[in-house]
Amino acid sequence: MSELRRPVECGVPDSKQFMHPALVRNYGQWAFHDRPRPGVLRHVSDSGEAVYTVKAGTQRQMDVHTIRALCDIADTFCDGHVRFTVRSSVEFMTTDEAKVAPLIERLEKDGFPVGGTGNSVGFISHTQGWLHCDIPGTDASGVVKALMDELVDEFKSEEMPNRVKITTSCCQINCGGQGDIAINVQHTKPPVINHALVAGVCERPAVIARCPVAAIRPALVDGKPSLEVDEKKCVCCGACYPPCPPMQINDPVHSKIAIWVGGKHSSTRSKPMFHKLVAAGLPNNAPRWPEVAEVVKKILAVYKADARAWERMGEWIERIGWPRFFELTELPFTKYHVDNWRGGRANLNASAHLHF
Amino acid sequence: MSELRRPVECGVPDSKQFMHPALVRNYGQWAFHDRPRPGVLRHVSDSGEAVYTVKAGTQRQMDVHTIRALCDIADTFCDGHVRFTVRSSVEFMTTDEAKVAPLIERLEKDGFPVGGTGNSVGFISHTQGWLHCDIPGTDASGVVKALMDELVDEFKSEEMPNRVKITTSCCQINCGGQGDIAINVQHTKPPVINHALVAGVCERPAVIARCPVAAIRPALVDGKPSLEVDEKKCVCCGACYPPCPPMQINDPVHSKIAIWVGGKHSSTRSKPMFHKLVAAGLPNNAPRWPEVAEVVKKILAVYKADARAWERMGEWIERIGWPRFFELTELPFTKYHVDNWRGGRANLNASAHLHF
Amino acid sequence: MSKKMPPTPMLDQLESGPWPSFVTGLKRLAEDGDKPSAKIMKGLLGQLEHSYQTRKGYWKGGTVGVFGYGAGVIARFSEQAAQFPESSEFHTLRIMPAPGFFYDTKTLRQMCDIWEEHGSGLIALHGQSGDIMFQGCRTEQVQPAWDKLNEMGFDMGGAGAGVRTAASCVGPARCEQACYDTLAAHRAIINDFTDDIHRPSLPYKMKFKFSGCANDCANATQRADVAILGTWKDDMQVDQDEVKAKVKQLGRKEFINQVIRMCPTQALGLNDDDTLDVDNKSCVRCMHCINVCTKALKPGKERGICILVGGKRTLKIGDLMGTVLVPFMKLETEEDFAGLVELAHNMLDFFADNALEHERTGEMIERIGLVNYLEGLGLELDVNMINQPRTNSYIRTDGWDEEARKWAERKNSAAE
Amino acid sequence: MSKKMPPTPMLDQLESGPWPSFVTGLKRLAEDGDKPSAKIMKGLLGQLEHSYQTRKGYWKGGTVGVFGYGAGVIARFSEQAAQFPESSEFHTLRIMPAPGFFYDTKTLRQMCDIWEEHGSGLIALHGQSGDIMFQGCRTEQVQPAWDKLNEMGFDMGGAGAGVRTAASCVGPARCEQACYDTLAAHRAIINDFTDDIHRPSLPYKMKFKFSGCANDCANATQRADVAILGTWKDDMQVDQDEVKAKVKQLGRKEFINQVIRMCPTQALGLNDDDTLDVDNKSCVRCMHCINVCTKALKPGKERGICILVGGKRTLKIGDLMGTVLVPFMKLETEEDFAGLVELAHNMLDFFADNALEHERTGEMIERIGLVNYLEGLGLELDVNMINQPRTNSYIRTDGWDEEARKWAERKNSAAE
Repeated sequence: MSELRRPVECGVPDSKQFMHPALVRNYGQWAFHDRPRPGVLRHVSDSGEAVYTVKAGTQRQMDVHTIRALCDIADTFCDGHVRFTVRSSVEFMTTDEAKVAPLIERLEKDGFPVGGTGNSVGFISHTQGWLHCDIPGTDASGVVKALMDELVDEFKSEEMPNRVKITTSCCQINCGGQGDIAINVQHTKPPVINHALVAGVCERPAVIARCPVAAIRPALVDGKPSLEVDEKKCVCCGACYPPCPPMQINDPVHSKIAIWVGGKHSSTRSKPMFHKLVAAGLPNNAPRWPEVAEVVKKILAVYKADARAWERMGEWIERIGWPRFFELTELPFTKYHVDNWRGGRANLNASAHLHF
Repeated sequence: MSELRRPVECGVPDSKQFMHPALVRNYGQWAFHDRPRPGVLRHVSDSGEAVYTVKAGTQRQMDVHTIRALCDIADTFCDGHVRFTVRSSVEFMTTDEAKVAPLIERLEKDGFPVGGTGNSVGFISHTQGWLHCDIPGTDASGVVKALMDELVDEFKSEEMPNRVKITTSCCQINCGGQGDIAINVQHTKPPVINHALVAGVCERPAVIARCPVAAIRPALVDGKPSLEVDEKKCVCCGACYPPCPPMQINDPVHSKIAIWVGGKHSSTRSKPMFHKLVAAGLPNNAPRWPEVAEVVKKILAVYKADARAWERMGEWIERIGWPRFFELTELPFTKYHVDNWRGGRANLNASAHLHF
Repeated sequence: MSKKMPPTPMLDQLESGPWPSFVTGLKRLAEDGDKPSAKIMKGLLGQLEHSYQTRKGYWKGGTVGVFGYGAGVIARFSEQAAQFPESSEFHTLRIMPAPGFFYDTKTLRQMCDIWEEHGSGLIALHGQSGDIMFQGCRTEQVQPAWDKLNEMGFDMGGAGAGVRTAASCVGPARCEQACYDTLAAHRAIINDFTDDIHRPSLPYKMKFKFSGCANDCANATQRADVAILGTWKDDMQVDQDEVKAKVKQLGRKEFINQVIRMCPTQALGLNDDDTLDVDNKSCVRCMHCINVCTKALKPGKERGICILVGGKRTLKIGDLMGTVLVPFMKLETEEDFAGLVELAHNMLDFFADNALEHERTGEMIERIGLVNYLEGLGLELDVNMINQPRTNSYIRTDGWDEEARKWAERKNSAAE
Repeated sequence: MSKKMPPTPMLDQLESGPWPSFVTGLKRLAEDGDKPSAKIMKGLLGQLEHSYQTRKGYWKGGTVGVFGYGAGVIARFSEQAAQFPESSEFHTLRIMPAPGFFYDTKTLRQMCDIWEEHGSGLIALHGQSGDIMFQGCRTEQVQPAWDKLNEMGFDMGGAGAGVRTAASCVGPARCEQACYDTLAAHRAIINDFTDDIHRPSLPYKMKFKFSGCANDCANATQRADVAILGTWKDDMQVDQDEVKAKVKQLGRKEFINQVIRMCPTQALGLNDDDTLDVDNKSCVRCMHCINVCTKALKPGKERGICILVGGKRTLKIGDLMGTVLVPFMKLETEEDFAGLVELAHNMLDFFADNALEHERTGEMIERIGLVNYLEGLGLELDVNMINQPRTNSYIRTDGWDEEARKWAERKNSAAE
């Protein structure tokens, strides 16, 4: 066997070598932008040059044939340059306004919906799920495909009050981050422990330390060192499962889907917000998760109808109040919505500000 | 000795027997109010009847001669009726507009400043202090007299952006409640323990339980059961002192005065707010506390000059930002301003909202 | 004169200046001939001057009371009794005024006479607790003073671990913004709790305060365990002609700045014809626009109360604001008042049974969680109780379907 | 074809509908003749269908790497290897893209060719981490695939307890709102941390993300331990003629509603001549009005960065947002960039020395307090770090005068 190759520790490459030349020319010299139509951005530089960007959705997990198809389009219309967004949409840039319409036509023909600009529902950021993750409670790719099929018209238009960022996470760790709507797994039963394996697989003190409510303690089971869970304390978060796979938290029936709303990372207008629990107990109903889709569509429909221009989901709800949100969405309000840890008092209404 | 009289457990009397007849007549039938001039309110009822209220400041801790003087005025101008406000101002009511000017003249002549209405600096609510409290670090009555002497013009006019409620508290328990400006004692050294007395005077487990940072533990000192304080943990709050007077927290030098701003109880516009620490380390400088007066006057002057109509102190600061508040008031900003308990993260700036 | 006035060089500095001086009052009493109050006050002035010199207080508590009651007298014994024997005992009688602090002069004069005879002549109107504070009484004078005050029709206030004296705003007696009768509610509750006021046996104190609207002139939100605030449920009342007049008075830009822009939920818009566009569904009944436009705007007509629970000062876990317990409740009929009093008793009973020693209601709720408190009281969950739903996933939701079913049932039965 | 396609009745239901289907892509690869990728994909489809049927995942981690690096390959071994032996090893190579996700087609096609030869043909653009995810590689193919990708000029991303791959918004490449060069900053920091990316030895992961303004298109605020956001210090730029045009376009009432009323600090007023009244002292650089009026309004000219620290997801104490660590810093000259890189190294070193195992930076700061963190880094306290000063008095302030003196010194030296 030949000697192994030593890596070139090069870090990230310079972006400019890949960039459309018009972007290099006008780098840092942009004057303003507008959106001629949904899916299209126009950026005008101080020099007067305009660059048109056409944005389209992808499936993110792409086979090489899909990527080559995108390359073909970029070669035909954009001098061989292409860019992806943080949310896995693809962007084609050209300085030639005349190319915009045929480019859109080609993308749509090849199955890439054009949209995702302005106040639209963007592509749903998602995690790996059953396809590749080692701790997933569901398959984010499938949830996202099923949902985008239903929301594609809102991706292709700009008819929402503000942009809508939806995220999914296959477990409670919330890898998807904060979203206007977040679709996350929520376990409802404590882990089922395979005591025969614990000693061999798990570093027990580390597992005990991971539990956020100190519900795990060492135990001897059938003469073997293992761990046990105080089921009264356990909040079923699944934090013990990654460091100790014999503590199986995933369950075909009791791993449910929860919907959270009103999160945002941006500091635009309001400060960044965490998303808030609004629905739980939805079944993990592969392959198309219709119960999840129903709740998400209901929330979006109400938001679209009721929110004012530029209000993000969480800002809209703050204005109209949570009572009205639950009224309009017809979702049940339960004791589980009330934050019950000691610091949770910050989420109680300490005022006479009331919504009727 | 004769038998002791058994009390009549009558509770509070009906207010209407003491009320000016015009108030009884129009009870619950008021249409609107306005303020013809500082110190005077006019309430108009649905029937068209108007009641004029003239408001004046008192020293709250009144000798009977002062009270009788107020009674004389009420008999002369107001058919023998008078009312006090929550902040110990006195109110005289009449339906006769012609009596308003002479009433004001008489009050001023007799030493009762007329004002405290609308957007003025109200009388300072205060605690008992050295005059009557068993745990005081300062004399609130004295601080308040000294300050009101300096602020009387702002009491008599309505030139503040919104009303200013100032409170004082003689210890850290904050009996004065939340204030636009709160002037409270802040101890800076742990209690000095008279070990000879502890066992006889203090219920030791109860004292240990009172400590918010678990810094007190039982100890044997000179063979006697006593208590000791972990001085590294102690936050010098003085909570142990009321249940255990041998744990002397008050100190002529190390019991300082701190200034807090931006508290409010009302839900008007913003939700109720806690006051926030802005200055500490001020000397407990009886009899006129000039260092305290200087800081209070500076804050009020800046607020008056910079805030917009209707902004309460805390709302004004939220708009202009705390950086600008410290800049305008020229107060030092220190590590003591940063909330350092675990839940204190809520007070950190988790956004790109910045003030320059 | 039996004794000379003590020298008070530091206190004397508080006699100058335009504000009424309590020191001048104290000296007036001390110099008032041979009255017993004059003697007490000479001692008191001496000790207070000593406090100013040394920057320390010298009062110790103790147990002094009246026959039949377990609270209401604040005992004060001097640590400097040897030096100032005249004021070695300087107790306070807490007496509850009529709600809203209304007096006629006959009553006040009678109180002054009693206090000149039995006490120091010094009366605070009022204490932070809402009591008339008859300050400075020797032990043997407490009972006779109390007998006379009680015979006037006044009762003793709360102290220690019991229900405390209440306070209320001026209410419908003189305010068009009062959404309920604060004075009647105050009297209804307090007069049903006299036993718990006079014979304290709770884990710690419990306070009620009453404000007619969100302006909270009684400072109830943070200063009462139970804050009862007025509010309304329907649309606020708008007189558009008066709105136009206000726009004209302030100017358009200033009206936008002072009214439109300051609405905390952006519930207001200014129409191009200078009338007000009110989105009542977004309105939180904060009172701001009503305060600014007293002639043009008023609370709605479907008025009632909301109840906040858990306000308190610093000890032991830091200041707490009250949080919503009952978002809306009518308070008009006798039955409404009886319902409020019953709820107050339930709150007291739960507190008595569940709070730890020296724990306030707000601290107890912080410890056990709002949901358990609601269940203990048999109150139903309402979305107005929260600022926002939970933001963390550390919760076990296996009873979700059952809870969702309960909610649906409540909604359906409310709709019927 | 060496093996039949597995039946995938559930997955097939994800082939219909207008959105591009990843299942169709997987099947396209599985049916692609005799390529090695086709074989892997048949196994993968079988196992994924099995997951859909049983609602469970079947991947286990492990240790697979490339020569010289300690991280960057995510190992996946199947628990169902017996049933689906073709995809029993299905590792992912994390490869860092150019900042801003820019590509030319030559590069992409080359990557496709490599992955068709050595892997499954499945590539995610991009992972949540910001990496190109080359998914589905047998253990023996990892090194040859890596060698080729590395030779193209790409490097491996982070994994485990080290510095992670970064992400950035489009920045000055195509946005007039970018207040600094996000792409350059990204590259400057990441390329100085390659050792900590490739040989993780920290208590836990550390992430950097770069957004050009408060809109935070890179989602840095909550998703990065160190969020670097663009901002400005002087007044924002206003073109009043364009403002007037916008007022005309929206109508006066709507302009008030959408711009004036939505400013979070009421920093905007509408003058009677339809020009904008900007109170820059109240402005918090939130970007809202600039977003709405892209032609009329722009960030100021004195631009730079602010740094937020401590963002993270749920484990172990719940989600945290980053909080301000550096309110403003210029990022223009080489010295500025060197200063930023040095600060990042200091943050990493402090984290390495002080965090507990499996603790993120935000959790460490929560535990030790922001002030101790600042002292550890030698950074100075700034009022922009807080929402508001402390509201509770449980603090020992006996060093007040000394701290006040330090503040005054800083202010004076800044004024000089």
